[in-house]
Amino acid sequence: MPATQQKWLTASADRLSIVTLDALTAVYDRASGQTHLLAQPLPEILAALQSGPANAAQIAARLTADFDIADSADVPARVSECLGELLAMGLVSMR
Amino acid sequence: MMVSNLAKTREMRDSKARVPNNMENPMMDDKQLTPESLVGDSLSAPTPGHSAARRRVLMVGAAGVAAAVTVRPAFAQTAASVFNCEIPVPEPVSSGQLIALDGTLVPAGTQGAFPGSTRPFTGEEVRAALQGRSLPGTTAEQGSAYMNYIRRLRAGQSGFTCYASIQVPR
Amino acid sequence: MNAVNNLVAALRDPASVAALDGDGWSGLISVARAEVLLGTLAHRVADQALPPAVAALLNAARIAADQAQVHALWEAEMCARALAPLGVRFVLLKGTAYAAAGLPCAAGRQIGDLDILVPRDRLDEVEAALLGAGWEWVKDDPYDQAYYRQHMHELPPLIHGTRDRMIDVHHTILPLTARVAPDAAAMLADSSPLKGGGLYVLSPADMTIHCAAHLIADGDLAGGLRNLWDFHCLLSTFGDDAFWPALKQRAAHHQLWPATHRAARIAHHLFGTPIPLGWQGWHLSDRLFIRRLTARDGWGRETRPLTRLAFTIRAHMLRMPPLMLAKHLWAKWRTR
Amino acid sequence: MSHMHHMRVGPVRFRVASHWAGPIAELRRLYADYPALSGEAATATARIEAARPWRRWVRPAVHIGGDYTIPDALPLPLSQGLLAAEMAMNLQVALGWRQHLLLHASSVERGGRAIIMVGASGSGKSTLAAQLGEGLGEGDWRLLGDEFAMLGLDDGQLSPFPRLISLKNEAIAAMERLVPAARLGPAITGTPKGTIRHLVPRADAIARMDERATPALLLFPTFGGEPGLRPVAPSEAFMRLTDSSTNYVALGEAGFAALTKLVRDVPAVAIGYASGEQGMAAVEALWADLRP
Repeated sequence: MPATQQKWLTASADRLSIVTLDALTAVYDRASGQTHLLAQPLPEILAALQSGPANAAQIAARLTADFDIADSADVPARVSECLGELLAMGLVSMR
Repeated sequence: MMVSNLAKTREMRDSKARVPNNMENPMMDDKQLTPESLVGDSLSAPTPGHSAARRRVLMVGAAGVAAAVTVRPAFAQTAASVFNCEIPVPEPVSSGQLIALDGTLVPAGTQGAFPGSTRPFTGEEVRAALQGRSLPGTTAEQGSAYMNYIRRLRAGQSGFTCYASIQVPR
Repeated sequence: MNAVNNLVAALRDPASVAALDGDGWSGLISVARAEVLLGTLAHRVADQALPPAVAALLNAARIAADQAQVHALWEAEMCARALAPLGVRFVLLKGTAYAAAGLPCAAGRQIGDLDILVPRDRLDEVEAALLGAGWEWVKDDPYDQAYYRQHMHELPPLIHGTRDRMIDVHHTILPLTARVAPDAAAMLADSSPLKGGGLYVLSPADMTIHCAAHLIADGDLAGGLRNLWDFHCLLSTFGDDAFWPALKQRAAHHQLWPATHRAARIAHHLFGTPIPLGWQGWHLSDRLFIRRLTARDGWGRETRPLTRLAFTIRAHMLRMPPLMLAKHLWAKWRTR
Repeated sequence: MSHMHHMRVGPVRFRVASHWAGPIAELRRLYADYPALSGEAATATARIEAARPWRRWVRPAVHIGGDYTIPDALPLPLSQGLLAAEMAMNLQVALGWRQHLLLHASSVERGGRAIIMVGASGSGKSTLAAQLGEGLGEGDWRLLGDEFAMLGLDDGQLSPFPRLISLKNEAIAAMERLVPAARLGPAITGTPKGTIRHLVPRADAIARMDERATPALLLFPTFGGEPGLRPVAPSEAFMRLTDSSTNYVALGEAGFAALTKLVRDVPAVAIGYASGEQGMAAVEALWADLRP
């Protein structure tokens, strides 16, 4: 698990083509040529990073400001975990 | 039958049209994420019913649950059947015999031969093995005996159709 | 003219395709596919007047080749991220290097595996980092593993578990058993970074020499037309008054001047590659190489079985001394 | 090579060559009504040749090849030469075609709008399309294709690709009673998929092979499955279609754009059915229910 104070940044918006299908979002990454299907909260995390690099706690704060989180007490921990998944796909990187 | 099914379709289609962006996150109790687990449950997931709320609801999901799947190349014409079919090694009628390194069936007690696999291999495992990976749960020599057995399959033997269907390169 | 000669002519002089009729095009397309040069051909003749069905086919081939390069470059990027913590310099080789450096020979070129060169004394760390980042052995067979480690110029091939792409990690550019021993350390030392990232490519001379070594001094020349086209493009891109003597000197240092010189003569002959006057001329055996490189019929099938067999035997002899070869073939035969 | 036939099927211009006269003669008979290339270039070359040189004469074994080849494929006996030729042609399209998004699907058209049927082999999609294309249903359907649906990358239109239909096992007898022998290939027994008999599509499918259609319904049929209907979410349809496409990844963003548009624009339904009649009735009912 990456350190919690680690800052994350996402791919620039023009690198990704994002199509909301239903509960899932299809993302085409022009840099990797890969297609990903993302469930909540991954598209929301990518969107939250558009306003600038942030660590997991800051991302959690941005999400909590925009949404009612319905199912988790420890949002930063879950966000960290999701960032790991996005990192493996190359959709976010660590600074 | 048709009438009731059609009614059901209409109802489902309408409900699909109503599905809001805050549709509940797919529930998965398995770390392994498959297209089916990702989307199958989402169909039956109940729609949260708080229309009065202005703020959107976000489900971040439980710890350890994967939330993404990446599309991989699927080259087989019969892509779907590849993932479903199975190849027993050896076929049930030959159980009790051993498999020699060259894939032939030999009597029990033969030196250097291996007992059959306790479970059939899936088309996907065999396809991966054809590309050079090892068959799961086998040693190198055992795996190569099993693969030689599979290569020798002929029409009519169990597993042949499956083997034939994965004969398309990725 | 036969189909493979049509392919050579089309690459050399794109306007030559104006003379092709339907059958000529059918053969050209099949041969270009067989030699994995369809994307290259598509880029090369993009500005020519083409029959509509051919234009549509080649247009799609161009887009697909460009997309394949996106995948190849992404794999290089993923490798860079996996190796970043080591701080080791790794150098891209072959197709991925051409594409990353934006060289003309990359246009439409098919790229298969990711080939990288790393310092031999960092090989274990690189191996561990890749295995830790999702790559897996393609062959677990202990003989193959031992064989690669003792005699080859690369690790046994690795494949990424979820991206299904192979990587070849080289520590030099020819097998350790080969008769010539290029100076891999000098190649690494003279490699240069590409702008915008931690990716390195070989110096122009070393890149050219490696291409010639890959074509002439290693392997049986199967698919060699594509390597020769790479070589032609590299010479056409880098060739100037300062480059030629530097190339010759550097090739001699790597014990690869004969291979480089031969590749230059053949490229000059087939593709009209500009090379210094003093390098031109003709060796009797060059003819055999050309016969091997053009051994295809209008259906894309391999022809000239005896020539091909001769080059297969030659490839084995280049790679290892006879006794060792016999042992190797025996070991492979037993585990067949 | 000594024997050869060429023909156009939709956008694909084939040339097929063989060492043997037999399979080519069968192709020539079955593809007689398809346009010849008449001096045009072939864009796909299929070859069916001897697996080893002596296998031309001794226990003849047919290797499936062409521009794209399967290295590890089992050769077929010469008695299955027509099947080998058809497989070789399919292989060229599956691995070489880049001008459309290819879906392993059958498709039918009515009034300019099309149903795309996707499923594993054995799902009955092929038989269902063949039955509709033969006019056995209520409506006047035209067969677009049995093996591949070709989706336009720019406009999302479906290009017909009316190859021979390969009828399998139980589907054969039913069709033999309905169509003249001239439209049927030889019964090929002992293949990996049982007995196969090829059917030439109805004349309208061939004559109108350049008339494209707009996708209107995505259908995921399961023959012998629990009878009934289940709407399929766009994301599930998307995943299943990428899984049944041989060139989705190779096409990059153009494929992504075409496929996301398809699953967003077109409703998708999974159906289970126990008989051909039930399947066709389900299709007709769904079709009637679609608002144009």
